[in-house]
Amino acid sequence: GTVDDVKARGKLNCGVTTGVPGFAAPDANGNWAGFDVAVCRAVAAAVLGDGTAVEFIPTTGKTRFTALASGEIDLLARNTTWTFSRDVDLKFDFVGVNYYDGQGFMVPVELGVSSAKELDGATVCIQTGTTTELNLADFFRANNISYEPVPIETNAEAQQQYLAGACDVYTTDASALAATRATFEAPDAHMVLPEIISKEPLGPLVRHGDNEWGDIARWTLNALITAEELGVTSANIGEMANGTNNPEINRLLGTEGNLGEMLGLDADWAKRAIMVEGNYGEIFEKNIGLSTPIGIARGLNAQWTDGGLIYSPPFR
Amino acid sequence: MSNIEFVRTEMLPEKEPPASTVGPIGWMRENLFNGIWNSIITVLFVLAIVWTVLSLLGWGIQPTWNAKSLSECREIIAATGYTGHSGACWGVINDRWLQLLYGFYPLDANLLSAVSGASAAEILADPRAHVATPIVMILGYWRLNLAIILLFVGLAPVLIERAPRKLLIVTVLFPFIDVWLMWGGSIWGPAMAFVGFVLGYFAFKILAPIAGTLIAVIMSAVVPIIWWLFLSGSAASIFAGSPIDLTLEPVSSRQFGGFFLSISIGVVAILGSLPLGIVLALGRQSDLFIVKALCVGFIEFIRGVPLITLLFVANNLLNIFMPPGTNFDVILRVMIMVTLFAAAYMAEVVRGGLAALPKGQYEAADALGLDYWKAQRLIIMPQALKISIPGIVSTFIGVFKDTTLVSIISLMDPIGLSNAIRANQEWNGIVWELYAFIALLFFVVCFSMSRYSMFLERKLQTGHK
Amino acid sequence: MKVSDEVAIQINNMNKWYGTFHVLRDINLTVNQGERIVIAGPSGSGKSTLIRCINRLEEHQQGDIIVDGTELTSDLKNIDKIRREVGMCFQHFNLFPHLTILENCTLAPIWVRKTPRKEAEETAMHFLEKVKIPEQANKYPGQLSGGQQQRVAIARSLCMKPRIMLFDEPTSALDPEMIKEVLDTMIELAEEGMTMLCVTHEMGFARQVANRVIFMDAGQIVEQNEPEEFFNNPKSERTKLFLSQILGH
Amino acid sequence: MKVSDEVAIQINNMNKWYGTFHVLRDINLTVNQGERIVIAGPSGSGKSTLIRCINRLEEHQQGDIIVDGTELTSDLKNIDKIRREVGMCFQHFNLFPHLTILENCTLAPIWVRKTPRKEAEETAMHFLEKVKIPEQANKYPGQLSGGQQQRVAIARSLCMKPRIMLFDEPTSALDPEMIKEVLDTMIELAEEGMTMLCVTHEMGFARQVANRVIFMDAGQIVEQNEPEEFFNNPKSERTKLFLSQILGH
Amino acid sequence: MTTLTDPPRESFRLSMLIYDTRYRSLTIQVVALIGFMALAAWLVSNTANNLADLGKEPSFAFLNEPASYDINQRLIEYTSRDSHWRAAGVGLLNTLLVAVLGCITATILGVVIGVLRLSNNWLVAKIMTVYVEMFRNVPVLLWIVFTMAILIETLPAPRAFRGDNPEASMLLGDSVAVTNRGVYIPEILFSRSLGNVDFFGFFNVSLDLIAIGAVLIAGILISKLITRRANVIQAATGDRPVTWYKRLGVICIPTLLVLWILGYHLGYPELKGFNFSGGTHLRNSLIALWLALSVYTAAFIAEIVRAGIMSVSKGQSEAASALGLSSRRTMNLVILPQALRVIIPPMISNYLNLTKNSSLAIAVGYMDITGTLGGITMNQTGRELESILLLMLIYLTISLSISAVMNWYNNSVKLVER
Ligand SMILES: Nc1ncnc2c1ncn2[C@@H]1O[C@H](COP(=O)(O)OP(=O)(O)OP(=O)(O)O)[C@@H](O)[C@H]1O
Ligand SMILES: Nc1ncnc2c1ncn2[C@@H]1O[C@H](COP(=O)(O)OP(=O)(O)OP(=O)(O)O)[C@@H](O)[C@H]1O
Ligand SMILES: [Mg+2]
Ligand SMILES: [Mg+2]
Repeated sequence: GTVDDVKARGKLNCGVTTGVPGFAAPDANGNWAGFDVAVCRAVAAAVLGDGTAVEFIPTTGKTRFTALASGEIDLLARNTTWTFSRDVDLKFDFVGVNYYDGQGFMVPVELGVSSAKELDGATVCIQTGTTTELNLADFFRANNISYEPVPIETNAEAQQQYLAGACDVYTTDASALAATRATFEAPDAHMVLPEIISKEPLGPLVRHGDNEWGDIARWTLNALITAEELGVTSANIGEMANGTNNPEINRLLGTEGNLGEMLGLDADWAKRAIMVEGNYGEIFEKNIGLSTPIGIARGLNAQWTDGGLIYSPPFR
Repeated sequence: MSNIEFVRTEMLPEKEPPASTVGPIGWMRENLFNGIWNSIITVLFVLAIVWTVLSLLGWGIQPTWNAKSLSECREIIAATGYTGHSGACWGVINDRWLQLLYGFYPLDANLLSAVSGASAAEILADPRAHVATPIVMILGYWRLNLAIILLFVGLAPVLIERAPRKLLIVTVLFPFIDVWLMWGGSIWGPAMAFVGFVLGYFAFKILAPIAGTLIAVIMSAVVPIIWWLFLSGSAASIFAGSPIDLTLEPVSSRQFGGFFLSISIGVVAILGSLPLGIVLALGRQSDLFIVKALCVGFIEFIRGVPLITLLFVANNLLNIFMPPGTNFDVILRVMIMVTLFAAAYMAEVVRGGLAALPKGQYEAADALGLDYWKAQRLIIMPQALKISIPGIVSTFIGVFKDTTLVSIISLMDPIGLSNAIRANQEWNGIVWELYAFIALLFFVVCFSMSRYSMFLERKLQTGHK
Repeated sequence: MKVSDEVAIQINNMNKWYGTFHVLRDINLTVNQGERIVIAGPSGSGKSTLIRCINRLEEHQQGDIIVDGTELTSDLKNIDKIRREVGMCFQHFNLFPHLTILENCTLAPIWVRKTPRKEAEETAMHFLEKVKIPEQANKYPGQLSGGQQQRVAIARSLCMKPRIMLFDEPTSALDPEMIKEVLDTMIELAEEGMTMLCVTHEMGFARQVANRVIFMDAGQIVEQNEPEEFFNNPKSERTKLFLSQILGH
Repeated sequence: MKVSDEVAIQINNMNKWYGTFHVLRDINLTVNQGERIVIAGPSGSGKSTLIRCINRLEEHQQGDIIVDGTELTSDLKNIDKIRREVGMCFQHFNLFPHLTILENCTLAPIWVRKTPRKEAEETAMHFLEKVKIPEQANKYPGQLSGGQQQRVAIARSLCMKPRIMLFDEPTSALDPEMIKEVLDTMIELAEEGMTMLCVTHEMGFARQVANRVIFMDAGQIVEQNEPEEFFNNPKSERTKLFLSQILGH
Repeated sequence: MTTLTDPPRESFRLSMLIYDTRYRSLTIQVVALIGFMALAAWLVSNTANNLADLGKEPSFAFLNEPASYDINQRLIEYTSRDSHWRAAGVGLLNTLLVAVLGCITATILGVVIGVLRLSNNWLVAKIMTVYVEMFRNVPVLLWIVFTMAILIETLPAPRAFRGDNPEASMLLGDSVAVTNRGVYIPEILFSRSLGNVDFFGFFNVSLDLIAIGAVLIAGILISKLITRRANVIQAATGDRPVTWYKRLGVICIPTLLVLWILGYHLGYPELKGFNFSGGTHLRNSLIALWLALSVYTAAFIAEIVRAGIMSVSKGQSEAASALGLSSRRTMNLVILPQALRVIIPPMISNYLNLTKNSSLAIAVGYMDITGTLGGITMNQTGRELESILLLMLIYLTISLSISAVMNWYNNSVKLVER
């Protein structure tokens, strides 16, 4: 199975975007960082014990599925929407949702638009290769308003066109909109419209049929989420790993039970995964949270205990 | 009619030409201001050039080399009081030029830490904080630099007539050494691949006298293939652990990127396409109907579709065509496709060279008793290839430029990298500087190649007499 | 062979430089109507350049060239006018390979002289007959031998009914057997009284038809004389040297 | 000039067609060892084709050609064998321009006969001396005159030590002065007793060295005879006509 | 000599397969064929196995399903409910559009530059050299994205036209708007339109256009007749009558008449809402691709033209001048006819290259066939094999047709030689 391949190789091949601020981008030294990247690193840490043992493979909307299907990458952690046909027809397994997103619109404030329904006749920049162009076609058709689609391959180019006024509206997942907006010279001159025209649960995915590997990816993600829920952070994990009063924490960190063994890993797997970049909340804050220039509020992506949708099945 | 008689007793001396026809003035009258129209055009062009140069300089000369982000650039430019459209932000080049050249190829951190004293981990995190940039470039990427130097040394005997013949050894060996340098791992892998070629050579040598050239040629292809498929792997692994082994840190081709990726795809395609193109050209020229039909079909098919569709095939379909379970690297697949692409064009160029040879050359070879292969090798090809050199070089240039298309299937060539760089917080919004830098890289290489080919063309023209 | 007193070409103190190289020096030459002049001289002495100045294929920098009463200046109209009066035959014929022989001959009359096509073709056939290749009229230049091509070139010039013909080594690119064909044609022309300037080293031809032989060296006219005198009794040292080489062959 | 009784080339009832054009008709010819045969005939009569059939540059369709005891069939081995025994000189020499003279001469011995290079070079120099151009050994063909090139071509064939030499109009692409050089070489060869078939119109050569002159027309052998008889007393009308043209020149 | 005796029968030996020239070529071909078939069979069986593993039956049925995405530039009716087939059709027409436009401008530009490179004005010649070297030695993809960036960054956005004191204004009497979304030019409208005619239910063609086209063609034919008559007159009298105004007249007057009958008026673009509306919109993506392909290919064409003209020896133009032909006539009658035969074959391959390079449209979001069939359709349906094969087939057809047409033309202008 994949897990053996990964272990034999000593590296995890992880598909990411060719670049979305906050989610995945390389720095000058070629080190990748971002919200999606953190998932890759966590999985690598869980399986291989080393969060840097990851080969990041940039993919575009066009190339990502082939890369995964052909085995070129082991895990696709790139803002990919979980849809029926991708799951069933394209034969992939989504291992969970790490970001609840929805397709939104960004417009310059100066345009004086307050709702997407007022966009009749507007020129809309869309990032292609995703579900966005289909959602957009459906939305405008349903509301019987016309628009001019401008399909664009990468976020960077879409942003360039939008800023220069070559399109009135930029539409993509709201998270990417926020991320993009944050890098503007004058972010305040732009606003994200209230309409979210689709559900975009984004999550990592693996090939269909390799359940061991799917489980590892799924539960690594869940471990990050559970860690936040249980208050396990990268700061206190060393201490907690010595054993706590909370049995679930103990099971998570491998001091109790044999969950790791069931996954075919060792007992410390989750601990390592959390240690790399912290728990889900830490990852969020560090890469895209309010303290970063991107500044996305938790919103739907808050823990269920805080009224959000982030919810992990129990570690038992 | 004796009046027509005339004898000059004293020869006239040579006179200076009228001032207006020589010197700078004469030159300008001749070349810039001969006629009203020309004068007007000259003035207009001069104005246009001056305007373009001034505005480009105004944009380009900005003290932004050390800026760490686009916003910092903007501040610096605002401070200079520059009022143009927007000034150039060269910080991005300063920050990323190593990446644009070498992509994500891993640095040799151990070597750098030995030089600087910083630990390998520190080096990896930010090498240029500890070591001077030129040293990072030279030592950090010594494997790639060495590979490129070897490439030039290996090509020297082919490109330069006066290069010492001994360098031919490098020519034969450098593909294998370069593979080893670039991908790393045990040296025995490439060495065993080389052994395959040696075996093929000996198979030919031994079989040719006893079984005839045709069988020898076929066997010299079959023997290495058998070796590579079934034996070389185990042979390499036997040696791999042994003390007589040189091992470099393995690098996956996914880590290739930047201009170096363009170069490696280009070089592989160029080196691979030449022999393949020759074979195809010979096939197309042959009078064996089926062989000819197959070659024509292949050449016309490849030349009839855009490279980008072939890259789609490389990216999406090549794995489907292979036995289930095979999974080879996308860069390898791209290299294969680009090689096939270049081979089809090369075949047409070589065919032109073949067609230019007079029929008498073939007949003379026949009459001397040379068989088909010997005639090709000794008589036909040396001449045909020489004639086709300009065409071959321009095919090279075309292929090299076309390597940028791989950015469309998400490989990190310079254009692909430029998108990734622009996705970064600091450099979001950068456009021109990156494009200009990339354009310059390609221009330098392609322009030198085209000049070299012109030089060769001139030499061949005079050399033929 | 009558030579009228009318002046066909008058060259006064003409100088020409290529860059700083003084290629023609103080040329003075008067050619009368009907005169036949042969120009000889060592290679590089400026013979071709002189000839080419006369129909302004080259520009001279000093002095005057007056052809048929019209002075050659940079005035395009004058140049056009003179080129109609002056026919030229090149060493390498320079036929137009994409046109048939007949078309080669009618091209200029039709487009420059505005002759009706039929008339132009008749004229062309007339001159082709004169050069003895009427049967080749519908072939292409590539299908003819060198001698035939040169004769076509002569016919082509004649079709413009020029008053002056210039020949620049018309036979030097030909095989010996073909030289005769061409020379015969030229002799016939000469006998009709055409004004001719001919750069050639065919001494037989010079003896037979020329009124005058001009010897050039180093860009200047060194000697001129009647052919018999010129060959038998050269005055200048240079001429003697040259003739000894030429005739020594 | 001794002619042995051994048969070098035997051609029986040989026919050849180009497409539907019957180019060689019922050729019967026996050439003995050491015989020197000149083939003459008008252009297009099939002389070259006949010569080229003998070393299988062209394929015949009917009849047998037996060279040195080996029958020419489509068997490659036989073809190879015969080509080693038969040397050929072309009208346009067909030297290899990218190789020096010496390399031209050693190429086939080294690659076909597998002679050691040193030995091959010695042989080559020997034959180059024979054709009187040893000093050109390291030049390239492009640097030689036509006559020299043809002599190199002869030397190149000789280096394969052939028992039979074929010449296809070896002098017709040469200037008159060079023809002599080449003919002299050929005469020397003839004197050494080499079996030779030579297509040529050089009647002097034929008279001097040939044992037999064969006259071909329209693809058939029309007449053959000893040279003196052939020239002075031709039997066939066609031969007479042909000879009158050739000698009339 | 008509009796054909059979060649002596030789007994067949196995070694003859290799050593006998008659069988040898057969042997090689059979081996090649078997090898090829084996390779093909191997590939097909691998593909079948792999597809079976993935559970994908190769089938083109998906092309009948609704495409569900919108395309901005469509030369035929198309909505997101139309099939993938139709989306591919829209893309194909877009490919052809940019290829045709590109070939035309590249030729014009290339010829001009090629001729200017031979100019006797040193400066002009040098600048053209710089142009050629600059464009030839930088990848076309870079030029495409570069051009797009220039258009986006340097032209005003539509909103700059808004307000009482706009930053930008329309050109040519408020009829043309140059924006960074593209160029809006007046469109041609008819108040007494004849309506449309439907072709196979696949696309509509306006009857107005057909009418105008018919009149235009008739006009051109008549003008051809006039030219021919001028030729006849010239042949007869030697004087060539001046015909340009007559020819202009027969082409223009009837056309104008038809336009007037149809109620021709221009629809001007107008800033309305977010965008200009009305008028014809030439999108930036089209302009960028068109421009970049043109200037890039023009550099190659310039070299071809230059080489072609230089291939005509100097003697030819000297001979023409010596005959008194003017420089224009020399060019038309002597130089060009000879240069063309050198120029045309490489020109064909450059047209082919341009067409193939138009597939880089995806870099600027121009929805050509690679963008629709090979892009969104492939991506949304996951039918890589079928989409790519179809895509290649379409390009192959285009390429082979272009080379067939151009080769036919090439043969028709070829010179007769010995
Ligand atoms: N276009 C040119 N530019 C510079 N120098 C030239 C040019 N054409 C000719 N010359 C030089 O002018 C001199 C005279 O040339 P010209 O062709 O008139 O000689 P020529 O007497 O015709 O010699 P030949 O017998 O070789 O034809 C020569 O030295 C030649 O090198
Ligand atoms: N490859 C060919 N295909 C068809 N016809 C050919 C071919 N080669 C030669 N011929 C024809 O065969 C005839 C004999 O040709 P061949 O060259 O043997 O004549 P030849 O006697 O050598 O004449 P020449 O003195 O001109 O060399 C000619 O009519 C020629 O046109
Ligand atoms: Mg001259
Ligand atoms: Mg012959």
